[in-house]
Amino acid sequence: MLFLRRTLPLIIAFVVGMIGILVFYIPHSGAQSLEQELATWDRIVAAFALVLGIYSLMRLHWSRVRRQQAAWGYSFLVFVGFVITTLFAIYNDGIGPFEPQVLNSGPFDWMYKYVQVPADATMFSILAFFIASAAYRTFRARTPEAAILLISAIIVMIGRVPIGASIYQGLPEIAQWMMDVPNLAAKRGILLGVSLGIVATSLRIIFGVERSYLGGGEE
Amino acid sequence: MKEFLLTIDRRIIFIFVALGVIIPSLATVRLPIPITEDVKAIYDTIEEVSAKNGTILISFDYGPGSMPEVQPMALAVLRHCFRKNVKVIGMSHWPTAVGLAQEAFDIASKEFGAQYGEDYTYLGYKPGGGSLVINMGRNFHDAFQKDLQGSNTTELPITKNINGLANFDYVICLAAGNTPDGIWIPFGQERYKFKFGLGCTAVMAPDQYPYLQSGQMNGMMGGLAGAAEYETLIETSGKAIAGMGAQSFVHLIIIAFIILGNVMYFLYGRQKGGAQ
Amino acid sequence: MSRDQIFFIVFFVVFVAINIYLFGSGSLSADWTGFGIFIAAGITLSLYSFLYKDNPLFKFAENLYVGVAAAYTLTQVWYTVLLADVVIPFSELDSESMSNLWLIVPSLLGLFMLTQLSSAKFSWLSRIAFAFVVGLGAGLAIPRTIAANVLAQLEPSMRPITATWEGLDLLIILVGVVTVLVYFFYSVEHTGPVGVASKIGIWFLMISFGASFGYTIMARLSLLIGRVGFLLEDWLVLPLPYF
Amino acid sequence: MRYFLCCIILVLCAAQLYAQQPTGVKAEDTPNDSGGSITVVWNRAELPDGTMYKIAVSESETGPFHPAASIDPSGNLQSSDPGTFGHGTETSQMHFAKIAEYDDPVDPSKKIAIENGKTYYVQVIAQLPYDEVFPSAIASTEAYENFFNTLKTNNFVLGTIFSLIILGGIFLAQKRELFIRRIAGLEALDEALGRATEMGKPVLFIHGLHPMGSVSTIAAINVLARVAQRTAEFNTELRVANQDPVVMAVSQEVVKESYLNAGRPDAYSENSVFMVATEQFSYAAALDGMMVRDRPATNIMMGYFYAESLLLAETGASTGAIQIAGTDSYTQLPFFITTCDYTLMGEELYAASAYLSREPKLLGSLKGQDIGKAVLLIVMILGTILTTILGNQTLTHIFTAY
Repeated sequence: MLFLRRTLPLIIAFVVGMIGILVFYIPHSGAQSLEQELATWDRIVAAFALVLGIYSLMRLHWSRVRRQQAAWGYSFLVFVGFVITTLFAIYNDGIGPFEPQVLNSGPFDWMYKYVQVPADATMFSILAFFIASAAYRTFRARTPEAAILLISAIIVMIGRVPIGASIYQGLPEIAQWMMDVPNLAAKRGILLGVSLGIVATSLRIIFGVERSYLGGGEE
Repeated sequence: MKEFLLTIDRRIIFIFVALGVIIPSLATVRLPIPITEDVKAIYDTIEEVSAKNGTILISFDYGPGSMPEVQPMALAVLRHCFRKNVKVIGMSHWPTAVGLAQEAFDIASKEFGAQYGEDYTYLGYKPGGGSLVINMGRNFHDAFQKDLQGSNTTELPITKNINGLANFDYVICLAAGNTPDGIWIPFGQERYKFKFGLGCTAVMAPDQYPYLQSGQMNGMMGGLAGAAEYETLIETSGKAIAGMGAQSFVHLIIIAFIILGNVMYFLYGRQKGGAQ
Repeated sequence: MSRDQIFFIVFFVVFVAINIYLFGSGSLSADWTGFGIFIAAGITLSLYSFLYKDNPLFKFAENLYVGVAAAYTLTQVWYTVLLADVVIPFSELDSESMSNLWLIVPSLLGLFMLTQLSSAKFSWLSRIAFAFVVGLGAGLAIPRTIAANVLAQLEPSMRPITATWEGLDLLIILVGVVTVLVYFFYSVEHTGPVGVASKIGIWFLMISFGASFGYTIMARLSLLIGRVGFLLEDWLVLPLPYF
Repeated sequence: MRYFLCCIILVLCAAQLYAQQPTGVKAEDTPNDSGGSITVVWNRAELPDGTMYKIAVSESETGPFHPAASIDPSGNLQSSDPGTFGHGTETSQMHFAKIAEYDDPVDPSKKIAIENGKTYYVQVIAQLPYDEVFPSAIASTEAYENFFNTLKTNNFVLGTIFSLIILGGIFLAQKRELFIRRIAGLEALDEALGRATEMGKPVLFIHGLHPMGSVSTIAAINVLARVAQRTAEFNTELRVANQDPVVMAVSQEVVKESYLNAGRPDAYSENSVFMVATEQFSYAAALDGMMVRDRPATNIMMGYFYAESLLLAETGASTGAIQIAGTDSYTQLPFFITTCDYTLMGEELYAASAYLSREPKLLGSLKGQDIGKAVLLIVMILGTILTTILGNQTLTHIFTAY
């Protein structure tokens, strides 16, 4: 049982990981078909992973409703939204869930257009207000570094909108130069470092050093 | 006055922002929009594709949360393509993009009489990210056997001759997440060397400059300002150009707040920088 | 009644009154589209009520949205993958398409994954599925990261530096990349020349963070402009000159 | 004399004819592919405007030859494909064409694909304006599948070296202690905890939104262990806010253990590690309320944050708390830098986690990445010096993605 629970997953991760690396260097059609097949499998498993994510979200809210935890009414609302939309999706404008999806008409599309779109689009626009408040109350040049940051932000903010050129012709060019040169340099440095980090993490996974993704302790 | 400035309620600041957006939206002031090279590059590439009657792929990788920024780009690029008879195949790495992409195709195709199946099609969402791009690279029809309307991609006129990513004359990613640098460049562009353009939210834009300089990306539209530039290039005013007045004005308000806040910080010291 | 309660009742009454006027005057059509715009405006304003303070109206809209969004994603997964790539190929199995039988493997792996939330007796099966997905992802990522994010990024940092403005820019980029890498270097103390280099690295980082900062502010404001555009144009049907 | 002149003119004409015939024609299997393609190369020549090269393919040496490709003499130089043909000066004097199919003689609108393991005969024909044609000598080859993509040799070597360095680092870290420099953020952390003790006010630790498996959450847990250790020693109240139930369970364990290690298990209360909300903005809003009500002296935000970072850090700053943040979410870093007293930027969070946990796998791979960075850094500096001063591009060519 220990073999199935611990060793087998590590062997699978090692084998598919090594295949994933090696097929990159082998143009032979055998290797390429293997890569195609594994990618196809990965896509299908990824679909189940999404289902898992949604299932666990719903389970979390369901347990709050069942135990009548504080503010469980809101968790119930999540359910209401979920169930109504799912029923509309199954109805699929009258042709059922085994035919291609109907878009741009029907109640499912209505839910998307008039509930999901405005809610999602509004959510992050709220931040515009908080940014303004933070700009006044907390974006401080506490250190020389923070001062550089704020000055660079101000130049970009003016230089990137049409009014910048009206204030001073050179502003858009200065902003563009900042993006093209110092910004690029720092972002490339970060990118190189992060890439090495990705290689390191991937290696740890393939060689079974990193097991946290398996979750649930080490039994 | 000093006390008032130090203890101002943030809801008063919120009102400033709201008015800063609403008033310019009602006004008729219009500012000229300067064009940057990065946006022009996308426009020029689509003109080139049009000259050889080619096909492009647009990956709609954003959701309603970034709709105000990215949807104008989608509309502007589609209008440009349909006006110039460039064939467009759409797809998505994000599930929430499906409704928005379909809407953009509907609007733009009606305006220019583009025909479904001949001039455009939308394949819908598939999960898998990098694995999906690997599949599309060598066997496009296998990755997308049917489009969203249920037509077989092996039979549809626009897709039947597309065997892999190398057959596209241009790939444009409209993104609000990591799909360009996490998926399209390492899994697609790296191997097939297709021309790759990006339209993205302003949040992402600064991170893309290393790819622009290295040529892995040939052009970029960043945020609403980028979308406004594209609308200017195709001479069709849309929501992005309309928003530029408010955008300019409210930027000035924010900058004024930053300067005022810092002046007070240096005058009155750390703890009193404007408490609630 | 507290001040907040009065505030929200007034807000609600005004919202209803405006909509009665809009429907009455025909600005909003009395069909599903008009009703949709009414709902969308209601949700938008409910979420903005957060600006006054966190309140039940905001939480109502937020949680409803979470449910709808989850169902939307599930729907897309069903129609484009589970139906198109799993159910239909299996239902159309015949002697010619026996190669589709391979799909049993990923389907099983997918079902294994779902055992994660079942009883402990079966949940270990999900580890096999995770090992496959995570292991493959790690393997595919390594060579591609080196190609796209290391090699392709190194070459443009090794161009000849000429005595022109472009040459100067290239030099600045090189200095920036190198000093930023030095800053994220943990094997030596940041003293002496390394300290100087890492200090320069911080300046480059700060300029680029400033750029990101400015762009992020720009992005959030653009979203707000989009929403205000919706409220003014689609809901209140005001004549906006350029929208 | 007249006879002599005629001879010269004839010789010149012949030379002209000869010059217009494509020379140096060779055919090979196209490298780095799964077969189904052959590559033809031939010398570049000066030709009148409007000339086209036609490539023709046959299955027998005597023909008939079928059209396969039409090449403009201004393009298809080997120098445009340095991955295959290298960077030598001769590549600008050679043309190439990759042939994967040729016209079907029965129906010219259809194509016949090149098959593996079959000998094909190839001819390059210079087609001058007014349809004068000059065929070359015939070359032959067969296509086959390749087992290694030589374009990716540098990638393979670099990948192998990086892998060995990183795995070596992890191996070494298990044997002995590896040096990691002081992380300034950790000292700032101690200072901030000290201040909370002086003021007799609680410390609030805020997790990011990523689940337990993510690198940043694991790093945050390692930092939390240190924070809990200190608050136990200083007898300061600690509160830990969570958004994910699994992260909460792990945090409870970690805090309990830290209190035990500090010899103060009695001071630990399970309620100090709690769930706040499941949704992003509700999470931020509830924490904002907590900050305004309880006025913690120190706020510590560790892990992966999204847009809520601003709501949290702004409110925290306005209550006058000392704030320490650490995140690998680069888009949120600017907000933390401008609103917090100290910020662990990106990889610094991982480094702090390795520094605190002393876990060999973290320390070792950090060390390995450091060596990798040093390699890249030296390559870039050397490469630039070589190209700038000596005009030598060897190093640049070695580190190019083909």
